[in-house]
Amino acid sequence: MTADVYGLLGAVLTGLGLFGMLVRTEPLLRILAFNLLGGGVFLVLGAIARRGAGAGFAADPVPQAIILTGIVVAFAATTIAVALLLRLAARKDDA
Amino acid sequence: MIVDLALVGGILALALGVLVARQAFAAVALFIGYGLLLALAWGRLGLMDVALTEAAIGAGLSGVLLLAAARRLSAAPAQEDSPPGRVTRALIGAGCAILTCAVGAAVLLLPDAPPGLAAEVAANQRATALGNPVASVLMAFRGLDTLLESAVLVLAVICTVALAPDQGWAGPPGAPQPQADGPLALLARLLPPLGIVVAAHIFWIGVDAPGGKFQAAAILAAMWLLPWMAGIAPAPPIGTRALRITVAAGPALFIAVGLLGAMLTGAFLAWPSGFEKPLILIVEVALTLSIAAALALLVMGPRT
Amino acid sequence: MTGWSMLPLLAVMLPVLGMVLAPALGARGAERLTLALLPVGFALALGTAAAVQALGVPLVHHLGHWTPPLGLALGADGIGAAMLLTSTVVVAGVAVFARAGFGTSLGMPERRAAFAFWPLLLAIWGGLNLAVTARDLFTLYVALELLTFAAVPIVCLDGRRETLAAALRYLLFALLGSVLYLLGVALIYGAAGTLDIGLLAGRLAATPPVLVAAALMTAGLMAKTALLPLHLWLPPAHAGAPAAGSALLSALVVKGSFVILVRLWAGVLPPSPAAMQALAGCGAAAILLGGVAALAQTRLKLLVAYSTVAQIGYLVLMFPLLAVPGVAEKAWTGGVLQAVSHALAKSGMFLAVGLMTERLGHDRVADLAGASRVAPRPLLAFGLSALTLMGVPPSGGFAAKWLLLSTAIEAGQWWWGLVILTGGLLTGGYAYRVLSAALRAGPAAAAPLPHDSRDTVALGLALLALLLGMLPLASFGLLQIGRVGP
Amino acid sequence: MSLLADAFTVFCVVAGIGFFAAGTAGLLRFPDTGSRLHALTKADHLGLGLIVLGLLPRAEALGGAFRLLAIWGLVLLASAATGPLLARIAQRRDPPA
Repeated sequence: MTADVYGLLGAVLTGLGLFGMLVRTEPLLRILAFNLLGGGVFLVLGAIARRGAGAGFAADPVPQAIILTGIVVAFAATTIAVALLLRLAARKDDA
Repeated sequence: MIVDLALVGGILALALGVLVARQAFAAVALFIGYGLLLALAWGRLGLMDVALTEAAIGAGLSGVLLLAAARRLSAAPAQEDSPPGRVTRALIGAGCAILTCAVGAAVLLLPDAPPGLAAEVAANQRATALGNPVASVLMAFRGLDTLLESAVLVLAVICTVALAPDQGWAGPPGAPQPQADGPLALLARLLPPLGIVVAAHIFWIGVDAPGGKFQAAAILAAMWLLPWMAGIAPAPPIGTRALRITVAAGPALFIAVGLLGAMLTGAFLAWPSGFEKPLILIVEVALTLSIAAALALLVMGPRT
Repeated sequence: MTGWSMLPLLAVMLPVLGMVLAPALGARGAERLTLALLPVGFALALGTAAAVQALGVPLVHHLGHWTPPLGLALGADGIGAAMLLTSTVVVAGVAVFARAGFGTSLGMPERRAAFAFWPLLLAIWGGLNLAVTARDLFTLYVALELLTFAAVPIVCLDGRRETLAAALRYLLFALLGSVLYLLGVALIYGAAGTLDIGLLAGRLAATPPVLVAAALMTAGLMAKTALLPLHLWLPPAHAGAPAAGSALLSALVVKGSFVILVRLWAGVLPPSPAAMQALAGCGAAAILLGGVAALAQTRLKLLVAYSTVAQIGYLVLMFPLLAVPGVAEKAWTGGVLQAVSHALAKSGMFLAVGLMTERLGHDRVADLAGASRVAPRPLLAFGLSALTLMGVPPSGGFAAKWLLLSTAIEAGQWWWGLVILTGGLLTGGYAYRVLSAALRAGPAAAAPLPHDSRDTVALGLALLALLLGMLPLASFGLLQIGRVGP
Repeated sequence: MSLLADAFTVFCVVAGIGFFAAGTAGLLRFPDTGSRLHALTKADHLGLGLIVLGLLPRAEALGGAFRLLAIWGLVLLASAATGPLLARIAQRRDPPA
């Protein structure tokens, strides 16, 4: 039950994030929308982890480890995107 | 249940707020709140390791990064694409609604008897000498993913360095930080010793309980970033050999130990039996330091 | 698990280790390390192919002795071994080529572009090797991100505003693609409780979660592969990068997500003839529209980039044919051969175009006159590569396209054959535009041609693509090893 | 004894929540940044302190109690630093008349 609620929240966040990435034109807001989308995907995975609770664990550890790895990779992606964006903005000043 | 619904409502409201915000700064502020509530949601789901990581990286470090970016962009906005027309927007909206419905239906229609791996992890956890099941997955069962992820962080650091201007790219990373006085300077002096102790604690309990190297590394990175932002501790230049070795050491050691396992036991990343725990701890210490340095450099960003 | 399975594993880990060590070694050290790793990597790829061929079964390595579903597996089958060899050959060519632009001689200060280029090259090498050998869907996600993070900065190494904008657009497309793929992976785990390709084979029923996952993963991988209609990021990114970078991006980076797409639909996901027709329909549209767009380009690099959009279309034509008994084997060989021959030909072509641009000082197609004087060997490399892209015998591209064409007709899906023929004509059209302009006499060369070893690299890659077609078809039995399907 | 401890916990936590609610109301209702900061920092710290106090008897061991107190201390330290920072920004934006 809890799992389903958060799984549905994840589904809504993926839709919202995708909408933001495609519709907002400011690059920083697109990056934020990408993070919303990523959060939604991780929540779906988290709901699946919760559903797989058992053997004395509150949640299936395998998807949990996958989410941890995913959060770090998504953070790395965000930093690269922000660095690219700031460089682009600085470059616009030069021109 | 009421708590969950309130939390879901709060997360949705903040996410919507991020999407409709007029100013980048406001959007980022709402996004940080979203990250914190998301960490609470992880706690409700029973994923404590993820909750800690989300709070530290998803809300904390991302927040610092994005706030700084929003401030710098308000002075010099980047170019924007032309906004889509109303018909396109409606089509995109319909597409996203379909995506939400499809994913939502898929989540609800997953098999009633969830086919997870919790029992397998429980059965094999003893062989990894780690008490925290998530740590067992990260360091043993799916060790390759963790190794590659640490390599991805090194790659990300290389990317941000590559995005510096040619002039002075090997100098200190990030924008120069003015010397702060008053409360920030005080905090930047008081907190780091405490934070390092907390990071060590979180690292250590991560062997058997929620916590571990990512969370500890994120706190360590924050403890470096705080005095840096206060202008007390300037970052070393990117050209510094010691800094580069710090970033590379953890993943390199991980690969080396993996190759050692391949030579001794015939499988890459196999921990020689009897030495699992000390070897895992050595690799994790090195990884924590490297990841902390990489995370801090990523938040500082390229030299401007 | 045999000792041979260490070979593909090392082929992945050596470039990754090199990439990690590169910043600590500095630009000059990283360059020398890369050049030292090339022969080792080549030996590993060759050894992998020989072992797969000799044993007749895929090599599988269980990391840490943990077997799936709990553990991760990595290994090489026929397509994996072929792609390992391809990536090594292309990376070797690009590395030798790039020494002129990104080399650091003794005593020279470390330059930003040189500091970044070598680890990025190693990351693309390692990332592609991982993408073709990993057997776990989430490890494949990490491989996709490795490829993306390495490819994006290569686009904007020169730091110009246009290339930065192209890189940002590329990054957002790629991130969207990988996050959709990851969502699909999550649903697959929820439905099956494992992410191992081998265990998933034939086990997934066509339930709603699996179908949604299939759609998400396919869309995500299409965006990463730049298959029409998700190709918009490719032309500015591939045309903006320096020549060595463009060669890597067009030849290798898009192939990683393609191989994952092949693995998903040939074995993991429940068969869906309608989806396969739709996928190949996108490919057909890419061949036609990409070819027309290439014809209309005025800049040489953009022309070659649009040619990549079209050639990616050929790759997916094999999908509807893989389910047809009797022709699946030949269609598979054709598709893989197209991936390999395009990698060799397109890297040769981009390097050739880079050399022509450098010596002429511009890349306007209309003003190419005189290129045959100042850059005869690059022009020859361009022409030979074009033969493969068109599918003229005896090139590798001919073998690939002929296999796809004949299997399409044998399977009763003649319309794909029509697309292949039209695509060949379009390719001939834009290649002719370039060659006819370049062969016109221009201003006489001021100085005698200096010897440039980079000419040999471009020519060598183009020749390899050509020679691929002369290999007897029997030797492609390697490609069938580990194939799932009729 | 345990009944007394439970009553203590309930009383303290409810009182703490009350202060949090008051602080939040202040944040939403007060007109200027200065008073908002007052409401937020003062009331919330008292609220958090009361909750920590209420939970102390329920802590598992000395370590747990120590961690609870550390949380309170760290929050105090953090807002002691951020409060003045925010106030300074607010003052710079619209100086007091």
